[in-house]
Amino acid sequence: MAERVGVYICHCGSNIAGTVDVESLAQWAKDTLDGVVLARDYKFMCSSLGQELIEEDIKEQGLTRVVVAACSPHLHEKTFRKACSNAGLNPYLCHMVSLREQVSWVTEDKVAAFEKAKALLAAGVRRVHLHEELEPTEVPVNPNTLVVGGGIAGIQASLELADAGYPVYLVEREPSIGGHMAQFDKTFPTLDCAACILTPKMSDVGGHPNIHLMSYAEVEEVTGYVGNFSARIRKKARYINEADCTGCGICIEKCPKRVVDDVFEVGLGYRKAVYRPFPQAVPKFPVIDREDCTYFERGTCRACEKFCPTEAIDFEQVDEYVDLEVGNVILATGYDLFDCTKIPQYGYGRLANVFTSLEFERMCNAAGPTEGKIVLRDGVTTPKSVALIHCVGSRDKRHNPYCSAVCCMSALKFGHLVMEKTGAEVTSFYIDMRPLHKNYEEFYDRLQQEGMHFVRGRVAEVSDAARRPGEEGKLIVQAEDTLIGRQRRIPVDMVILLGALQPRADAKETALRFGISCSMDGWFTERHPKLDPVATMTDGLFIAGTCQGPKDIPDSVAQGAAASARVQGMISVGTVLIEPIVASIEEARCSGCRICNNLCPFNAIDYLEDKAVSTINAALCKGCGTCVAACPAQAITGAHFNYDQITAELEGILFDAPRGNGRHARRLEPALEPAS
Amino acid sequence: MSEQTFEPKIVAFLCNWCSYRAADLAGTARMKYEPNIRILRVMCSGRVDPTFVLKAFALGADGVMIAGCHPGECHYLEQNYKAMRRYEMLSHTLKVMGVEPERLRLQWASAAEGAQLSAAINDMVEKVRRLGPLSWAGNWSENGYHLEAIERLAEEHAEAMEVPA
Amino acid sequence: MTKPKLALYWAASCGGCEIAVLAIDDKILKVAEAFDIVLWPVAIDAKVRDIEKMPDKSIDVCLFNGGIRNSEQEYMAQLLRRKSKILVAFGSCAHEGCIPGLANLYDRQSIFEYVYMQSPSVDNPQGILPQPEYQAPEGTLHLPVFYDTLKTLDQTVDVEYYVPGCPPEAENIWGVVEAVVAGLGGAPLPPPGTVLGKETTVCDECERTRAEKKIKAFKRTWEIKPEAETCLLEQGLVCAGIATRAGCGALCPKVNSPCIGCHGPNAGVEDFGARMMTALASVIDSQDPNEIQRIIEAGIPDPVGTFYRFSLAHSLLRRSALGGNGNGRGLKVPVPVPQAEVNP
Amino acid sequence: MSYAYYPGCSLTHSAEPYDLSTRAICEAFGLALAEIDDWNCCGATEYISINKAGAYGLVGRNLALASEQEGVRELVAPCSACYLNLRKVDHNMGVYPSIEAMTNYALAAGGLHYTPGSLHIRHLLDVVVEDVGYDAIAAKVVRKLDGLRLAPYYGCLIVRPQINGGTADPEYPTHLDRLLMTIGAEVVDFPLKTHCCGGHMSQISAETAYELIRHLLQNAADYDADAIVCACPMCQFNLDAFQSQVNRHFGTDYNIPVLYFTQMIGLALGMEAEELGIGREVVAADAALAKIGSAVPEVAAPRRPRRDDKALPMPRRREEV
Repeated sequence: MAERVGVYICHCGSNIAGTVDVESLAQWAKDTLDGVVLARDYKFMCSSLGQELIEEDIKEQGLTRVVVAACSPHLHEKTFRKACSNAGLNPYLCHMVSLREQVSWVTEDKVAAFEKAKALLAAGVRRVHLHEELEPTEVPVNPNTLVVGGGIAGIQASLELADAGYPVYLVEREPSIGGHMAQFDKTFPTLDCAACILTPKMSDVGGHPNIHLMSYAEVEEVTGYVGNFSARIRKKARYINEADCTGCGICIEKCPKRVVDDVFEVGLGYRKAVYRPFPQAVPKFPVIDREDCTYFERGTCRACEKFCPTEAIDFEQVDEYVDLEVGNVILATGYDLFDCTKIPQYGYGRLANVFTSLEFERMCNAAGPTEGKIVLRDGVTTPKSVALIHCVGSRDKRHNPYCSAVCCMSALKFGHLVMEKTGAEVTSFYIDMRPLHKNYEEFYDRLQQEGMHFVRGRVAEVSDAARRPGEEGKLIVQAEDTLIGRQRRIPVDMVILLGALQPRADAKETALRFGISCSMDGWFTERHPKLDPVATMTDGLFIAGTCQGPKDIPDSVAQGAAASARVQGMISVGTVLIEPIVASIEEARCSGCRICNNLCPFNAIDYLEDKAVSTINAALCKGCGTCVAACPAQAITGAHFNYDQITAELEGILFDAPRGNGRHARRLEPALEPAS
Repeated sequence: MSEQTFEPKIVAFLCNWCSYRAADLAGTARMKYEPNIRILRVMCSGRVDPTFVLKAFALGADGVMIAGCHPGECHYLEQNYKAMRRYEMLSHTLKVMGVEPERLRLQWASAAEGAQLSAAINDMVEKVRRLGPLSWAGNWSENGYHLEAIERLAEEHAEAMEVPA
Repeated sequence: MTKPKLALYWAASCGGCEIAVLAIDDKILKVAEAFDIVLWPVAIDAKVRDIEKMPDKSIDVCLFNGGIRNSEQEYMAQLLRRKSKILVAFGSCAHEGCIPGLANLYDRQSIFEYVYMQSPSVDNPQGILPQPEYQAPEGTLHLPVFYDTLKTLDQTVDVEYYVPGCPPEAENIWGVVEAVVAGLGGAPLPPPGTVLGKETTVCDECERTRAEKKIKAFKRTWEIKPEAETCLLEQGLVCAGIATRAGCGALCPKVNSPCIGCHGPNAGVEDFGARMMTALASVIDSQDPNEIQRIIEAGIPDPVGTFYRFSLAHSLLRRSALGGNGNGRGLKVPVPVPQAEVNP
Repeated sequence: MSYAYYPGCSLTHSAEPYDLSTRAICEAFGLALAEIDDWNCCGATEYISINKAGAYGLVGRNLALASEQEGVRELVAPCSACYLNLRKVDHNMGVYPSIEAMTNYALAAGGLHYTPGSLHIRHLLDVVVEDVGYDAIAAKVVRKLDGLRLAPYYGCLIVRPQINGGTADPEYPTHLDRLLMTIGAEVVDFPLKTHCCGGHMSQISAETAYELIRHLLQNAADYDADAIVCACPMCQFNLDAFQSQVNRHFGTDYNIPVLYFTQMIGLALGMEAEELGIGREVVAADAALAKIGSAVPEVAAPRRPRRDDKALPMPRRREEV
């Protein structure tokens, strides 16, 4: 059956009509293009009157295809598809041609604009002839949610979901939840103690009937699609039976092996081979670190086992795998601190009294290695002067071009704490002060009142090479003070480096495992930077907290809550529609060569050993068409972007190009007459 | 068509998520660029089958642009790398076929890079304009004197047949 | 009842297809029994002028092998088209141009210069090249005009069916003969334009075990000793079985040699080389453009010969550019001169 | 590999040991040095600020002569000032057409021409670490410099970011550190490694120079260095020849020998001190060199942290990638 195509050309006020002669274009389309039974131009196609026009024509003129030449399909494709479906035409039989963004707004020459409009319209009409009816599929949403990462963002997301009555699986890599916030001493700008506000939330998580907490565990594999994910969790062996352990801590006390704690104490303090990162850890169960444990090293010791009152120690434990079914996933995997040894001129790792911000947090924390005393590396001397260097590894093209967002406020907080606890002189070396949230500027003002010094300038080096009197035995911070236009050399006892917030070292692998993307820097990419900051391009996968980009505690909490609200919305609706723009394999044409098998990052392609053919799981397919383009047998078809549709569009777009004699070389016409 | 008035026709395959949005942005920002480019939307640069490029040339295009998200920023995670690989493979072959490398361009453009995309379009149009028309189909049209030869052959056969046995 | 008439003709090809017809063994007698063979220059003495005298469409089936390289072949193609009910493009040359079609990388002049002057086995001090006309004392002699571009049969005349293969396999030839005989007896024939083969690719017939593909380096056949059980492509060899129409029974992979693609592409595919390029490129295991380039350049030094070995004349581009902008003539594609082997 | 070799004036006189040791180790590493025929002064550090045309012409002539040599594209200079001048002229000729025109106008008077970019100009230190490589150097070491505490002194000229040709970090380079570790020496932290030696201030304003030299010597002394190892004749000259004046001026008693990295490599390769020009320095290196080959002092076991030890652990460097 020949298709009856209706063409609608929008004036968009004068946005299109001001450059393209829309009336002539409509006339040309009707006269020239195959199957066009009517071509109209109209002031605003997206208005309700414009949409009604299409609906009436479909009903009265029996249109079987619709082409709307107006703005970008990203604006109004949904509008016109809906108009078609209102009139009983499958929405995928409608096609949009972008005359505004691609022709009238970007072209000055009206003649050239008209020619380009003709080509785009010809392409659209040729293409729409070959469109097929498509139907989205509806799938149920599993009410369980997987939250990955037990920092403040993950905690917030889990609690909100759990409080709303939905089951949550919270997976944390370390033995305890709490994240970076648990390491901090005070929080800016209110200076309330981090533990005081965090630990209640942590114990809420630990005791919540709807939260299934899996600490010391990692997500190994995620498969499935929105509403129906399967996740495999590896629970690392704790060598302690959680069922028997009371969390009394005797094992920790009795363990003879003391090692530097590189994670929670960031190398500044010690822990035992059997340990809990900190006393308020949730869950309360300790972990035996296989790497450091004397028993695992030499085969003897077992002190913990001897003293455990409940016989909870189990050296035979092995990693355990748990398979979960969830409907949505929230990633809240956090950040890593910049490796400050990468900027050796600042002395970290070379000069004893240069510390990182996290080291300082631990030092300041009453539960930390110095019990809250601010001291030099010797462990006893109180510094009389402290320098704070901002932007270490941030705003630096050689490391990270971005601003880490929290360092200015951390520096102010550190300044306050140093002055309060030691009375030392504090100097901050900053590039720009960025206290940009509620009550932050006031905090900056307060520190200026309190007598903290501020030098605007990037530090050149931190050195122990004294030059002037008064510099001996000190660390000399050299910087250009750009406000007075002078080089300054400021001798101090202690230097604190405000290291950049960086994506987790394994962020890219994580992104790949969950099927989302990372920016060039390595932060997880949100669906829209302004309007959809916690969703990702993968339906059912949400991100919260610093894994999306540097941010402070209030923003992380807000994102955790926002992500959980998005998930609740999905669960309460109960079902989702899945786009029908997917690829499919024609089994008879597939030879099972397996070229396509590892091309799909969403694991939608499976190989069926018994039939020796590959097959596509439509629910997992996102419709990119990469496998379609790759199939050497051309056995894969991509709905709505199939080979014939695209080549038809190509033929239309080049309708006026010199064709030569096409596919066939010139033939001799008329046919040769043999002599009779 | 004289050299001065030659206006190339360039087909551009733009991915739905980054480069097509960059084109939308160029429009919204009213950036003027050469009208010689004609855009065709695909979901991902990974959908661009080398056949489409060859077909575009065979149908009379003077140049083809493939545009996608920047490496590492693909909406579909890594499919633009496949476009990159195919582009390299295709370029390798087209070189042997005598197609100037400027006629096929792989362009990365994020959704925010309207200006970069329009600059790339202008640059490509200018380069292809300088190369002149491709008119690929002209490559396989014989001069025409072969027609004479066939006719002559037919005549000779006819003459031979007129000779009485 | 008169027997149906059969014609066989040989244009630009190596002659292997003719041998292949004989390879159907004693069934050839059945062919002779079933058909009245009116033209078969390699086997019987029949004159073109007799064909010219026949009424149009009086030949029931014509198996035409070879591409169209010169004016005489074009004439014969047109003549046989006119006289035949069913014209079959028989074998890779008529179907896709085959090896003679690779000469489409050059033009007449450079082909002549190489073949008649530069080729190491040629002794032609006067530099004489073939001329379409020669003034002999007896009068003007004509030679067919040699074309710049080799055309396939269907680029010259309409073709009903294609029999793929270089050459077609004996059982497939016999299959065609049987189908045609049945068709002449009234049985339904496939629609015109059909390639008589399977609608899948060689991997379907290949016994090797296949896994997911990731290629770090393409290997040439002399570089490795392929392992007998696993997919040749996974071992780095550019095996065209993935893209080549099935029907041969995976003859080459069976003997540890990669498929080279003589059966042409799968049904509905416009460009065989593009399918090979896209499939192989997609599974290159690198995300670094420079490394990708290195892998391709090192492993595939002759891309057209690799991807279009049989199908250049039938591909979308059909030949290399003639002249700078596609319209001119005389593009000088450097003719590779084989290096003399140095004896130690 | 073969290189055009530009020794520069210093290496023919005060820094002759640098030239000797350079030629010796290059031979050992199979680096062929072809000295530029009829080379001239590079203009040292000041001339380019005083007379542009003259300075560019002077350096340009060396580049033109080197680029005429058959088959070489790499030009190596052991002196940091020469290196910087050669590189600067090549770079600026490439970037600024007016400088290119001016320089080639001057060169044309002598029938010469230089096309910027036609030579790859490199410092000897970069050539040694990049072209020979640490592994190859280590493989050739026959006498490890065990127990010798060396302060790696880069000087200020070889790590200018804009026109620096090597791969080292311009702010805090570590390739000389790594090179010295490769030949078995103990490398001390030397925070002033890229600070100025005073340059020609020693001729212009001695007190300024003494001050700068003192910082460097003090820093090396603070870290108990047995010797300072440098890669520039100016650095060596200032620190070595003026050490006694500095001592007199400040009442100090520094006694730190200053040697070239090429001499250290030569020693590690088993060459004799004499063929490397060692012995011609002002501050005698005997004491330092006596350490090599002597029995390896027993390494004290690392002190285990005691329970009552209040000291905080030092951060551990993450593994070098």
